[in-house]
Amino acid sequence: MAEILSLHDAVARYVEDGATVAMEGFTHLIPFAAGQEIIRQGRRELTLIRMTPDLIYDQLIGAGCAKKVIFSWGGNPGVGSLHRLRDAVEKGWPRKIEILEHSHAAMACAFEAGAAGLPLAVLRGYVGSELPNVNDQIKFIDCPFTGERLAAVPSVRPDVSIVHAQKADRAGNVLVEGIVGVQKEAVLAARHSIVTVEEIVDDLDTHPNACVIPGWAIDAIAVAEKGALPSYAHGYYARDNRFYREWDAIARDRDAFTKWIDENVMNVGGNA
Amino acid sequence: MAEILSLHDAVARYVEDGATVAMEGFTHLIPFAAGQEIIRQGRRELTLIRMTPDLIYDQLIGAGCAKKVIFSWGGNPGVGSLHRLRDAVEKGWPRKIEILEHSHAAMACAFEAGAAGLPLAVLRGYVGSELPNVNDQIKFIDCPFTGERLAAVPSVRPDVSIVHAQKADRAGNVLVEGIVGVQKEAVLAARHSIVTVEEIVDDLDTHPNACVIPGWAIDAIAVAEKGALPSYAHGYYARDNRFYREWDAIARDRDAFTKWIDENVMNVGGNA
Amino acid sequence: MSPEEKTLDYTAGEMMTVTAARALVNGMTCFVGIGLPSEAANLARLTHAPDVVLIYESGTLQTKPDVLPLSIGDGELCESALTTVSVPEMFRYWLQGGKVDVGFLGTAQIDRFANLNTTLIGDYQAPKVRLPGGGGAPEIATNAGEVFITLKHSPRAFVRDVDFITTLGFGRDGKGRDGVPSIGQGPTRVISDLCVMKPDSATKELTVVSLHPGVTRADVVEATGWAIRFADELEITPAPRGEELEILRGLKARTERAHAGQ
Amino acid sequence: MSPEEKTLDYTAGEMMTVTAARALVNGMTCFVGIGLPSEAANLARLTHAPDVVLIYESGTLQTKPDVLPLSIGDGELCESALTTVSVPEMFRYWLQGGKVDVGFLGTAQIDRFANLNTTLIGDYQAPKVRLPGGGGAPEIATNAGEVFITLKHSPRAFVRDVDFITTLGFGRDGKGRDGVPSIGQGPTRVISDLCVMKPDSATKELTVVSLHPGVTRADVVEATGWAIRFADELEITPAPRGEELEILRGLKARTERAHAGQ
Repeated sequence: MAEILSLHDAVARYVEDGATVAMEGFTHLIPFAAGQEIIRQGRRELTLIRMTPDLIYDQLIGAGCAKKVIFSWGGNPGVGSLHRLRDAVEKGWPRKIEILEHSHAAMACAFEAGAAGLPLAVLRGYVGSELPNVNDQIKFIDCPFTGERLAAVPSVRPDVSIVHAQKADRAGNVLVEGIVGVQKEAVLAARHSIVTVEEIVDDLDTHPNACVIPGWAIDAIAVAEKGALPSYAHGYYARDNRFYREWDAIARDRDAFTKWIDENVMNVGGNA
Repeated sequence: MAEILSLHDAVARYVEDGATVAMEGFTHLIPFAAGQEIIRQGRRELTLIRMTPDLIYDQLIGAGCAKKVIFSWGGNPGVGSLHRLRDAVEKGWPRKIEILEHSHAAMACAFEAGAAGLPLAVLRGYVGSELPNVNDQIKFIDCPFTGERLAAVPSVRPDVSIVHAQKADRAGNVLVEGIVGVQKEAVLAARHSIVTVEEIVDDLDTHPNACVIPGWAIDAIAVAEKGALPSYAHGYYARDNRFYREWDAIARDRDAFTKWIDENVMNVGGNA
Repeated sequence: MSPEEKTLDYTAGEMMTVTAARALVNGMTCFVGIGLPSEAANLARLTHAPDVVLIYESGTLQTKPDVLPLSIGDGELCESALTTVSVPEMFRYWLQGGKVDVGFLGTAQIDRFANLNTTLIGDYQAPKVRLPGGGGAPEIATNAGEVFITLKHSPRAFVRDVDFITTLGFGRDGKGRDGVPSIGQGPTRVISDLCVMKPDSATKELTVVSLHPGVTRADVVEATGWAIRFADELEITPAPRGEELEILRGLKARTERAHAGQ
Repeated sequence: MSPEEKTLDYTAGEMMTVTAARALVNGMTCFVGIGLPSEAANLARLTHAPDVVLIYESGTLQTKPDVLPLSIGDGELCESALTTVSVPEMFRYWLQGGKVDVGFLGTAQIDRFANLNTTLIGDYQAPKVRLPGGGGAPEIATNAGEVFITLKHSPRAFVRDVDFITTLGFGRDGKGRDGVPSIGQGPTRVISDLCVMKPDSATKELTVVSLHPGVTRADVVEATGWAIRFADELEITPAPRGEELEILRGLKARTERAHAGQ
């Protein structure tokens, strides 16, 4: 049953050093506030799972929280590279990180399979790609009915998943609206889950087939107003595309990055 | 691209003798008008797929349209047996039919896999059940990651799927709302699809994550007002629970059934 | 039992439903079968377990119907649900995904190892009686945390060995769940109109743990198709309380009116 | 070409985008990659192909953005879509399910068999340059009916053999799709700022079929990392029309303003 906690307490309770963490939100509703809370709390040795690491993992990687990243597209969308990810992979700063890379289709299916409680996902994928040569978690099975060779990947089953959503009601039921990505799958696939929300309301006021995650399938709800910025929250605020562009210069330089983290993450109170 | 046709023409064009047909709608939005149109047109040798054959297939089976039924729960919900299904299976009237039975979980996954273009569905299912002894389409595979034994069933990929929905817009985009069952999956899994609707509107007037099937994924739209009765259409009319009870007596007796079909299906114009 | 409760009139069916309802703990997530389980689960929700979460295979999550559904997908279920998901999602994410604490099932036949038969009586190729089939039960029984079963007692329903295992209890030998990964506990109690049974912790054979008021061991033995055992410390099931009966009767009356309506 | 069109000023980039846009046929269902493909696909929609169906991997089905998205999941895409589905559904039902006529991709590197590399330059364990990775491309390229590719010409981009096949064109030997069940046709055209290339029908090696106005064979040879062949009947790509340029420039100006906005 979802407990309504401060973001500080939710992260302190559920994100442990060494944990496997999925922080999802496909471009939309990326849980930046929670990511920065993890940086503030100095978590280390995390295995970070996300289809698109985006700026949120660039920040966590640059801050030294990650030992491994599992992803399928590691760029700054429409802008260029994730320089902190690249610096860690190419030069080992601030530490060498391990990467395991998939395609989007495989990761989406792996989240789906995780939510479905299965150990594997099966897809018609990776045909002719050399990704299976560098990712030993991509295997192939033969369909027992047609003989077709299909790809198989392990399902995603994180220790903790964190997503951001528009709103929760007082019982902790959460509404996700707009580009829903793999957020619901991430929550359902995880052992524990934290959902940050823009606000808590009396009534979700929605339609019969809305993407609502029941409170009893969530561990903690934390209010984090504007918690998805610089990404966006459909119905609340727009994507800060300018910041995405500005990040390129900030993240390109180790000192500029460190200064930015100090000023914008470490020396602020967070949403606690 | 969806073409708006009369129900008569849609059925005449897409439902051929010997076809594999899925007519879905999980209790809700069962396409009765279309089923009765198939009876009127005298189609024969159909393989009928449906999780719950319900009264719609009881009618088709009793009218001699089916040679095989693939299903997972073959009762009159809350009332008792499907007497026409039983009479065909137990006594071969009006003809012997073949049955292939699954569990709901397996059929739901098989529809999902069909929509996903896969040849098989994988699930943690049929553990300890004797259904695999009598259904050679249930096989087992070993997970290449964990070694766990999982069930596999062939995906559902009908020649034609027929579903009923609340409304379509003039471009043939369809809104399904309420209990959505496996209707979308049925449409996407099929080679051809017919959607009957309560009405055609200018604007679906819905929300960002509504269950909308685009017109380009559908072959034919046909207006069939009250086309789901005696089942129901959320927002339009309620389930005729009394008729479901009355069906028991009608279907129990071959003559009463034949008379009912004559009076209510054969000798009416249909929605053409 | 207080004197005024003792004098209450109730039917064996009401006794069964009230006892089944009491098995549900407030806050549990329950995947509800149609018929008797649905009646019991909703009674629980309207009495001691207001926060029991009811899930139906039609995709309706956390539903609070005012009248009992006739089918598993009546409009009432969707209208009173927190949200409604597709049927594949229901079986994949919610049931197989491990979100269901208890599956509540009815059945046509049950055997001493709590295996359920809803497929057919007789031989598969030439059935004497064709039953509806598996529906959601085979995977509810293995993917839910545990399973409650409720059905009326009779020698045709309680048989030594079911003609067909549609849905696993503990298998033909009581060992059907041993060593199976990610499987639920299986049937932890069976509630009939005569008594409550639980699987023996060692052999998994169904054993009577509680007799309903006024029911004798002989009544149960006579209505059971195998030589059923009784627990050493056999209890008497508490009789329905007045409030429970009142709410149950109100629910059934509302339901009757609603279904006759159209 | 009419005289007034001949005198139009346009950039090589505009030439590329207009040519790429023209490849899309009205009514086609197109799975759109971010960047150049998105620009081209939306130009097509705003010019000759108003009913082209644009799908983005963020789950937005049949979207009609007024400005180009910076990311694959900008709010604009959802707000102007027919509906928005989950990302697993997008990849499973819509792409893998065979509903996409054409996948429109950009890339960092492409080789003579139209294999794409968006993973890295150099060795996998010690990369010289780490690129973003596969994203949606590996399965778009195999599950869409056919694939269009657009990128700027340079010897670093057009290489004989990619360092890494992220996404299948026709494999290391041109035979990578032979005998593979349920696979799309693969890349049927590559549009650069210099020319249009198609795979040779026999060898699958990319061959120049059309030079953009003012571009010479030598220009293409110089900008290509292998000895590229030219079709026997080499055409001149029609220059952009005034209306196309006007709409493209309007789209880019609106986009620029929108993205600078916040």
